[in-house]
Order: sequence, then C-alpha cells, then structure tokens
Amino acid sequence: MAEITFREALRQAMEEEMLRDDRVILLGEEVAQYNGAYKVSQGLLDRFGPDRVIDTPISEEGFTGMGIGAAMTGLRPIVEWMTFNFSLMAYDQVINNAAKQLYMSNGQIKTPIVFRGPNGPAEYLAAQHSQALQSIYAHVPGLIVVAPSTPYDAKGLLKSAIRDDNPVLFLESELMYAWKGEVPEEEYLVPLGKAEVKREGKDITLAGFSKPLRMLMEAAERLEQERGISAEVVDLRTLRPLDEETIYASVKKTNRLVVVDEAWPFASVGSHVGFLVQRHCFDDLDAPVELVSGEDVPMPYNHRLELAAQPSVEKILKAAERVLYLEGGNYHG
Amino acid sequence: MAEITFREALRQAMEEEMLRDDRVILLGEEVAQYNGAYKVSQGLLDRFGPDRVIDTPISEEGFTGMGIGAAMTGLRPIVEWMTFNFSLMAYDQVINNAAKQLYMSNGQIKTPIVFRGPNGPAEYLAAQHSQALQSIYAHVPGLIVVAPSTPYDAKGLLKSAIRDDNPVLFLESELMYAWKGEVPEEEYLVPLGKAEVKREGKDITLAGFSKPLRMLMEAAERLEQERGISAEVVDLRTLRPLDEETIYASVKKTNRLVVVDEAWPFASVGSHVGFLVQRHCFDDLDAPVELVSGEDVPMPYNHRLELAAQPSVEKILKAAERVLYLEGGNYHG
Amino acid sequence: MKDALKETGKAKTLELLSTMLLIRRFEEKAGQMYGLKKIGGFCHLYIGQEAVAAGVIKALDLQRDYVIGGYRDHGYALASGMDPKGLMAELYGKKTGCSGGKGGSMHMYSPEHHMLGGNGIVGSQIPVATGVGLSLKAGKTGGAAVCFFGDGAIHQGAFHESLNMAQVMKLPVIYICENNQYGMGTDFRRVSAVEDFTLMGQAYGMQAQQLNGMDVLEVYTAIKRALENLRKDGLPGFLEIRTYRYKGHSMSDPAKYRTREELESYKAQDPILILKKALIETGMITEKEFEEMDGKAKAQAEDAVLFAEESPEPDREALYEHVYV
Amino acid sequence: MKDALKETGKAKTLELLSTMLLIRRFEEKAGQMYGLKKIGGFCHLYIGQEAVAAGVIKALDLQRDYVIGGYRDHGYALASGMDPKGLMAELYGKKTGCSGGKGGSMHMYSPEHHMLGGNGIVGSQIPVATGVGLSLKAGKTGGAAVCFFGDGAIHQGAFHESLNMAQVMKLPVIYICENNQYGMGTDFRRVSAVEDFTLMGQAYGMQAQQLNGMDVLEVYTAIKRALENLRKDGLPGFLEIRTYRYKGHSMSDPAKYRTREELESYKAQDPILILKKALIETGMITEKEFEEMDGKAKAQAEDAVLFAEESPEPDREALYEHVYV
Ligand SMILES: Cc1ncc(C[n+]2csc(CCOP(=O)(O)OP(=O)(O)O)c2C)c(N)n1
Ligand SMILES: Cc1ncc(C[n+]2csc(CCOP(=O)(O)OP(=O)(O)O)c2C)c(N)n1
Ligand SMILES: [Mg+2]
Ligand SMILES: [Mg+2]
Repeated sequence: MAEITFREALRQAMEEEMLRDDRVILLGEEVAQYNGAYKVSQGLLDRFGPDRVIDTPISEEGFTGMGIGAAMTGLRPIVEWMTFNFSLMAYDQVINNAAKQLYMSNGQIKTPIVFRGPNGPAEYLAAQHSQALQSIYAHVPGLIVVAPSTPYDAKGLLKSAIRDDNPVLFLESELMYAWKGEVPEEEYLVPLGKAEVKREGKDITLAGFSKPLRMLMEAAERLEQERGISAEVVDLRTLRPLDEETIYASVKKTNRLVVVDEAWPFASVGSHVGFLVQRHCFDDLDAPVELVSGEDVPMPYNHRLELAAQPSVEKILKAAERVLYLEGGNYHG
Repeated sequence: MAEITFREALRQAMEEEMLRDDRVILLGEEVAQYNGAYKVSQGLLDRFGPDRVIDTPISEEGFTGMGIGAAMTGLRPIVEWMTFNFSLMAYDQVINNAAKQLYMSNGQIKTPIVFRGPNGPAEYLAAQHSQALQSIYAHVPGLIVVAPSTPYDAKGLLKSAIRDDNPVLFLESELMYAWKGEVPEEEYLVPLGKAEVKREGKDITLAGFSKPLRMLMEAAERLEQERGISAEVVDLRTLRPLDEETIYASVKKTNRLVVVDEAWPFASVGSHVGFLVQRHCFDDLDAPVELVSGEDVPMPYNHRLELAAQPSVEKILKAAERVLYLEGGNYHG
Repeated sequence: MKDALKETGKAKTLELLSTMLLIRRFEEKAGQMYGLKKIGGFCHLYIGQEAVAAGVIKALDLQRDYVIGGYRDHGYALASGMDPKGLMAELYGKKTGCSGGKGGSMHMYSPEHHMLGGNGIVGSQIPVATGVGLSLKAGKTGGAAVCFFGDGAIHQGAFHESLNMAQVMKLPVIYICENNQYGMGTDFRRVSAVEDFTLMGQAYGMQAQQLNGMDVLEVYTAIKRALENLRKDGLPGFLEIRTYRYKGHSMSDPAKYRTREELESYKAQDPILILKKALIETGMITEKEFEEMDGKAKAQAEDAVLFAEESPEPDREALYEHVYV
Repeated sequence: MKDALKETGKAKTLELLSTMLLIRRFEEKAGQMYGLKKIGGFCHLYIGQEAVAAGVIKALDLQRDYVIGGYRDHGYALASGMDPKGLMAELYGKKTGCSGGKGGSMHMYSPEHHMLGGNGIVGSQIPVATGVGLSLKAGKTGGAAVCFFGDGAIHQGAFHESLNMAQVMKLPVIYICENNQYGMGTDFRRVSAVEDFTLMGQAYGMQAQQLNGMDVLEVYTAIKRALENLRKDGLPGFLEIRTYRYKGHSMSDPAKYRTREELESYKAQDPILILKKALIETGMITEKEFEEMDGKAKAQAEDAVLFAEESPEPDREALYEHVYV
C-alpha cells in the first residue's frame, strides 16, 4: 500500500467525492487560488474550476451560513475553516442553523454539509490560535463530530462525511498534515460513528482521538516494554455520536481507563467519556477513570510552557500508573 | 426579611453597584428606554441616565466586544444579552478576547465585565430560543460562570460578579424572574466560587444549579416523605471555578450522587461533575453517579414534548431510585 | 396607484388583495387564539405589513425562486401558498402543523412551496439566503433567493458579510429590509447611523431602492422589475421597504414606545384599505365583492382554527425524531 | 511632500524617519532570527508599511489616546514607544518579553504605552476598540481610540457593527483600514464588492478619507487633522490607508500571488526612501546624518536580539499564572 500524508489523504477524499458528485463544492478562505492555507486543497481549483472551489472573503459567519443555505437547497458544500479557532465567529450559524434545521422543519430540510479544518494546538501560536474546540461542537445534538488520527481514517471518514446528509464537523490538525500512513489505491469508506481498537491489550484501556492518538500508541509501547503491561488503545474517531459500545467492551476487559483529550478538561469530550464509563461500567472499574487533558489555561506562546500545557506521553504514563496502582511511579508527567 | 422577586434582586444588585461605583455601566438591547426585555433593568435609565444605561443596536458581536474594550480601559460594564441564545453571535469576543487578555498580556490587562441574561429553556420557544449554554462557557479557562437559584444568591452573587476583576458569565432564567425569595434590606455579598448545601441529608446527594434546583428540593422532600430517604441538596452556584470540596464532602457522607443539568448531556457541566466525583470519591461511591440532563435533542415547540425534553422531578426521583438501588421503582421519569 | 393597477392587471391585483386579506384575518385569529392561551411563546403578528409579503412573494416564480425570512414569518408562509390550516396547527404545536409542531410561530417551513422558514435569530437568515443564491446560481434556473429581514437585523454583521459576498460572487439574491421602523421597542433612528438604508446597499455597489410598503402595487411592480434584472444579469439587489406593524413586537409587548397618533396615521394608509379604495374607484371591484373576498379569508382563518383544534398532538416518540437524518 | 514637510517641521519629521527606520531594522532582524529558528509560529512582518504605524501613532497623544491593532503589530508597538528589547524578547518567548513570553508576535501589550495589543482574530479588535472609545468618552479626556485593521478584516461583520455603533453613540474612535492590498494570498479586489473603502465608511455617515500610506507625512498630517476634529466634535472617523507589504503574509508565505514588478514598483516608492530623498533635497538632513540614524536603528535591533538571547525563559509556574486576576 502506498504511504501518503494526512494532507494528501484529505485531498484525495475531496477530489474523489467531487468527481463522484458534482453537487459537492468547496469554499473557504484561500482554498482556491492559494491552494489552501495548509495546502489541503492543492490542485482542486485547477481540476474543478472557480464555481466549485470558491475563495471567500474573511467573513466566517457569512460563508459558513452561505454553506448552510447552499446545503439546504441541493448542494453538498465542504466549508474549510482556515482553523477551528476562527469558527467561533460562525458558531451561531452552526449551532442555530445547521444543527437545528432538520428538527425544526420536522425532517423536511436537510443540511448535508461538512465543516473542516485544523483544530487544536500547533506550535508557538499562543492563546487565540491554539484551541481544541471539540467540546463546544460535540455538546450539540444535530451535529456529527469526527476526529481521525491516521491518513487512512481521515480519507475514509471524510468521504463518509461528505456523503452523509447531516452536518458534520471534521477536525484535523496542522501538525498532523505531514504525518504519513498507508492508504489503499482502491476506494473505501470508514463509517461514521465507529471507534476502532488500534491496539489490543488486556491490562488497561487508553482512549483518545486525533493528534494525541500517537502519544497513546507510544505510551502503550512503553508500558509494554518498560513495565510489561498490556495496554489497549481505543481510537474514538467519531465523537458524536460516540461509539459507547466499543469503549465499554474494552473497559470491561481491562477494568481500567485513561482518556486523553487535548482540550481543556472542564465539560470536555474526555471527561464525558469518563463519566459514561463510570456510569455504565461501574462494577467493572478497578480504579477511577483518569483524564489527561490540556491544562486548564489559555495556551501560552513560549514553547516550553506550550508543551507543558498539552498532554504528553509522560503524562499518560503517569496517569496509567495511578490507574494501575503502580507504586513508586517511574514517570514524571 | 422582605420577599422579593429574582428580577428585583438582580435589579437591586445592579442599582447598588452602580451607585457605589460610577465605572459600572449597563449596556445591551432594550435595557434603557424599554427597561429591559424582561424588565430586569427597570428604572435604571431614569436613575443613571443614558451615558450609563445604554441601548445598543442588535449587534451582539459588536456590543459584546465594546463592553470588553471598555472593561480593558477603566469601565466595569454589565452587558445584558437579551438571552444567552444570542450570545452565540458574540462567542468569539468572549472566548478570544475576554477570557484571554489577562493571560496573553501576562497580567497587564484586566477585563472586569459581567455578561448576564436569561439562559435555558422558557416555554414554547422552540430550538433556537431554548438552549442551556453553560457548558460552552464553563469549558473555557479565564471565565467565571455563575448560576444562582434563589433571589438571595442572585443578588449577592451579582454584586460579587460586578466587583470581580475577571470576566463573569451570569446565568439567569426567564422563568425564574418571577420567583420570590427572602432578601435582606442590608447589603451583603455571596462569594463567587462557593457551592452551598441547600438541604442537609445523609443517604444521597442531589447536586445542581439554577432553575432545576427547585426540582431538586422538591425531589428531596418527596424522597423524605414518600420513601423515608434523607437527601442532601448541593447548589453549585458557581460552575467555574467549581467548588469541588463541597461536592466531595457531601458525596463522602452520602456515597451517592445524582447531578442535574438542564443542558444537553454530552460534555456538560453535569457530566463533568460526575466525572470528577468518580475520580475523587471512587472508594466512597456506592453506585455510579447519575446525570439527569436535558434530552439530547434540539428543543421542540410543542409543550408536551418541550417538557419531556427537560429534567423533571420524576426523572430525578427515578435516577435517585437507581442510585439507591431501590427495587420496583415508584417513579416514572 | 392607478398606473400600477393597469400595469398589474385585474387578476393579479385581486390575488394581491386576497392574499393580504388572508394574512390579516389569519393573524387576527392567531392573536385571538393566543389570548385564549391556545398558542404560547413568542407570536409575532404581521398585521399592517401585509403589502410587503404579498407584493414581494406574489411577484415571484415559486417554481424556481425561494423565500426565507425572520421570525415574523406567518405572512411569508401564507403568501407562499402554504395552507393556513398547517400554519395554525403549527401555532397550536400540533402534529399536523407545517413543521410537525416542532417549529412553532418562528419556524414555518415548506420546501414544497420553496419556503425555507423563519429564523429566530435576528439576521441569521441573511447568510443562509446568500447560500441559497449560490445553489441557484449553480442550478442555472434563473431562480432568485428572496431574503426578508427587519430594520433591527440590518445592524448585524451577517448583513454586511452577506451583501459583500453576494455582490462579489454575483449571486441571485434579493435582500429585503422590511423596515417597520421598530426593532422591539427601538425606533430604528435611535440605533442606525443612517436613516436611508439604501446607502447601506450602495456601499457594496449593489442596486438599492426604497419602496412604500403600504402600497402593495408599488412593491409588486418594483419586485417584478428587480427580478427581471436579476434574471438577466444574475446580480443581487437590495430593497428597503418602509412599513409599519400595528401590533406590539410580540403578543407580550404593549408598544408604549410609540404614539397613538403615529399608529393611526399608518392605519389611515392601511394597505388593504387603499387598494380596496383604488379598486372600487376604478370599478374593478364592488363593495360586495370585497366583502365576499374578505368573508372567504375569515372563513379560511376559522377553518384553520377548527383544524388545529381537532388535530392530535405529536407522538411522544417525535422527541427523538429528526435530530439526525 | 515639501509642504507637508514644512507643516510637520524638522524635529517631528526626523522622529517619523527614525521610527520608520527602527521598525524596518527591527523587522529585518526578526525575520533573520526567525530564519535561524530563534522565533517560531506566525510572524507577520511590517516591512513596507512603516509609514502607516509611524505616521498615525506619532500624531497621537499617548497620554490620552490608545492604540489597538491586529496581529501584524510590531510596528504599532515600536511606534508607541515600547522598548525593542521587550518586543524581541517576546518574539523569543522570553520572560522579559513585553507579554512575559505568553503572547508572542501577535500579542504585544503595553498598557503603560497605551498599546492594547495585537489580536490574532481578524477583525476581532474592531469592537474592542469601539469599547475603548466608550471609556474615553466617559472619561472626558478628549482621548481617541485608534484601531488598525487590514483590508481583509473589513469584510468581517464586526466592522459593520462597530462603525454603526460608534457613529450612533458618537464615540471618539479612528478606524484605520491599512489596505496593503492583500489578505494572505488574496488581492482585496477579488473579495471586495467595492474598491474604494471610503464608501464603506460613508455608509455610516462617517467622515471617510483615503490616504497614500507610502507617504508618512501625508499620513501624519491627515491624522493630526482627524484628531483635531475628533477632539472638537467627539465623532469617529474612518481612514483607508493604501500601503504594501514587501514580505509574504507571514514567514511561511512565498507570496507567489503577486508579480515581481508590482513589488518593485512599491519598493521604488519606499516610504523611508522617499522621505529621505525629500529631507536631503530640502537640506534638512545629510546622507551621513541619515546613515547615523539608520546605524542607531540597526544597533537597537542588534541590542534587542542580544537582550532576547540572554533573557531567561519564563518559570514553569507561569503556566497557571494570570488565568485569573
Ligand atoms: C441575535 C438576536 N438578538 C436578539 C434577538 C431578540 N429579538 C427578537 S426580535 C428583535 C427585534 C428585531 O427587530 P426587526 O429586525 O426590526 O424585526 P421586526 O420585529 O420589526 O419584524 C429582537 C431584538 C434575537 N431574536 N436574535
Ligand atoms: C477570523 C480569522 N479568520 C482567518 C484568520 C487567518 N488569517 C490571518 S491573517 C489573514 C489575512 C488578513 O489580511 P488583512 O486583514 O488584509 O491583514 P494583513 O495581513 O494584510 O495585515 C487571515 C485570513 C484569522 N486570523 N482570523
Ligand atoms: Mg422592525
Ligand atoms: Mg492586507
């Protein structure tokens, strides 16, 4: 299988879906002539022309709402937010229009639209540009929220998202765009709403999504090699609707859970998973569910502080130690 | 002590603080000449004049940001959002400016501002006008989020909020404005960041805030009378920073917890409290923490469905039964 | 008015009149039923503004054009041809309502009639309408998206962003600021830097025009012309239509912020009254024919109430239906 | 330019020149250090636009006026009199930075200098500046809030809402659209319905004027006059200042969306160059004096780097400091 980047996987997904269905369009800031601020839409303008790959002014509320109106009347827009940070300008449109049209109209009006772009911290960008905003979207019924961690999943999930008739928020990450992974030549889809066990194990479950998943895999390796502990890694992949069954099945096997979410902890996807697991696996849990989240602070610019504000392999190992009741922990998180 | 309405308590708080400190101003839609869409600012224009009680156009992003700029340079604005639903238009301003200026400026720039207005469902208002939005604010470091349940707390907390040098979100409720409660003549403050045990008990803890607190009190009464169960009721009052100690102390005593939050369940304040309690009181819990939340749907207009979408005393009793492992439950939630 | 009468023709003029009558009588009934607590929540009546919805929407070709508006949407729904029964049932929150009882007064939908709903968030429909324009442009049908919003909504950033985009992208959208001179209790002059909103349209290089919204024929003929232009050049347009609402902002507003005289002066130029007068003067209709037409409108409103009364509530299962497709 | 030179006077003109030189040399150094990976993240250089920050801010009375801008804020900070050392240290993320290493390139603050920071969210500073105007009006000092934003920001709703409010409430705010003709890779003509932004100011009945931002004296004298008006009548004003950025949008942008010729044509009217030329022609300065001044600016930039290099990182505890007061 060919190894391609996350960026290329996303591009392929868009290109294939645009070829398959001419109702699919892409709009956003710099998506056309500039080929995307992060080059995810490279070549799409050349291929599909300016009626289907549309540069917008810096008017997030406006072009987000524009996407919604187009979706309500026959197009299937992909709206690129240059980053999710800027989506806060358009939050009303997503929450009050995209998420609710179907319900308010009693099923008469669909809004098949995908909002995508990088989410979460990158590097040296400070507080306004380094926010992991999954919670404020995953909170809201009517929305689907997807957060892939590999190029394979990214491509398959984005294709599914574009074909879905609901509004989908699709979370990428600036730092992941250059990540590589195997992606088959032939067409495939990854279904929305399904988590995946990315590594099997029996002593502890590590659950997460998006960028931190690599840390989880690394932590699992290290637990194995350094402590002889077998960790299962669950990649949530879709945050709403959450695949609770896969999580519970894993916890029922391992009896221990560490959840990782790079967002702030309070009212987060991560803490919600913790809540659900204590609720549904109460008798199976041998230790409290631990959450490794972003620290509860705006993101500082200084790089050391910036790293300290985020989840790390060390922090995950520390949390695993606590959950496993390992004495005299080796790790400093 | 005099019985006054919640509305009047809020009005008194604003009036007293405006008298005490002439940097305090009030701005928002219809706050001045119309005396407030819900009449909370009744009489304030007459008393303080149009330079301090300011009607704005329908420009939520604009006047919210305007309040922030004024707060950064010496005024202490109270911004009234006609309802929190409309604050979604201004979400960027609150999250990216109000919450972060202090941090990004390394403590140099304070933003002493209060954003207040009704939050949560009222009646027959449908999906866009009936949202309980505490989660999207409580998620964010740099903000303080307050949600009183009685006129007494409302007055004392609002006065504290106005005096605080941090940005404070102050959640009221349309249906609560007419609620009455005792409020002393003499001045008092209720501190931010402190929960209150509103009813002592020993068998189970019921925790919540804002409008549903009445339901918790009623549920506690009924548990006592109908089942002989002694329920403790904890009013969180401030959601961020959360008074974890008071919650844990109660759960350590009762070993059982039901949390109520009228917001959607996913990544909510309610589920976060559940997460925290399992994390910090794991060995004390005799049953999983239960959450009674708003149903995970946009709010329907039809009144029966609307009521079915919200927490109710019956739902709370049902949850309490589960947590208490009471067989053959009496209650249908 | 007489010229416009001729231009419009008798058949169309009578259609305009009966549309306005239907809206008037329907809204009166809705207000009455609200008083009887059959209807709850916010209920924003359209009385006084009938010439705007009728004049605009009856000029459209709803095979290809679309309507979208704010929360004061009963008039748009009726003018679009939606059944008054489904509307009244919606106000009652009944299963037979046009939105299944889930939307209520502010959310009347009928994609079949190309009516894309009201919107409860002031100004929020403006970008959405712009996107409808994008679809229509792609579909190459010559259709237009017609977007209604109030004088209050014009100060939302969404207005600015949308008009700029529509002009840059050449989208077939007609933006209609229905200036009834108040946003809730606020006289628009108190919160607007300019009194003439066409200035705001022109700031985007957009065709902009002000109309008298008490004169249904002026509205109708101007929209006809605007549509002709749009179908030729595909460019958006902006119209400020001056009108007046007779009732409070919603059922709970006593409207103390304006004078009795002001209200009376507008009632004297009531859009139904002046059209009726012109029709009678030109002999196009008799008093009796008018009464018959009005009687029919009243009967439709009555029937709608009966239908709503007798309709069932939505099933409890509806709560979780249509959250997702 | 000669008239303006006379009007401005030698002392002030030299101050403008040295401010521009300091910005130029500081930014060159910043770019260089970025290349050496001493600085990371977004770093938006101000080279080419110096006449705007210098001309505007040097016209202010920073005892009572305030400055607030977007993320391309190094120039505003330097013109406001902030120490280049603290700025460079901030770019390095050091404890001695003007924002303690927490803000970085986009968030340079110094309330002491009445500099209220850059803002990373395009357009988000415009309502905030409007609120500063509200404070200033309340304080009755005659002070003005001066708000910078780009040609890209003008299409944000925040612009529209703010200008309307400022005009209605009579707030002392000067809105400055620094039109460097590109928002990232987008030529403003591609995304703007109008080419002349003063139209957008006029839509709010606001005084609006276009300036040549390559001519620091034109900018300086126009702002002086605008401030005089503002201090008299308290009304806001809008200025579009045409300028050009020589570098890419940020350090990572190769700027392929524009021609070499276009860039060169602007470099030929470089604001430092043309002022220098005028000063030499009028005998106000010699080539040698210019070189000395430039040498001083270079030395300041060098010193700033040294300072930044030697400064300590913030303490680990700083992570949780200043989340709350
Ligand atoms: C974003 C937002 N802000 C505030 C409100 C509350 N509100 C409802 S209607 C209204 C007045 C709108 O006036 P206008 O646009 O003139 O419409 P009209 O009622 O006159 O038809 C306000 C402030 C809202 N629904 N949405
Ligand atoms: C709300 C928002 N949308 C998008 C961005 C990404 N972005 C950063 S700068 C920029 C271009 C802004 O151009 P302009 O306003 O002309 O300023 P200039 O860079 O020319 O100084 C964009 C799109 C952002 N920071 N904030
Ligand atoms: Mg109005
Ligand atoms: Mg620019």
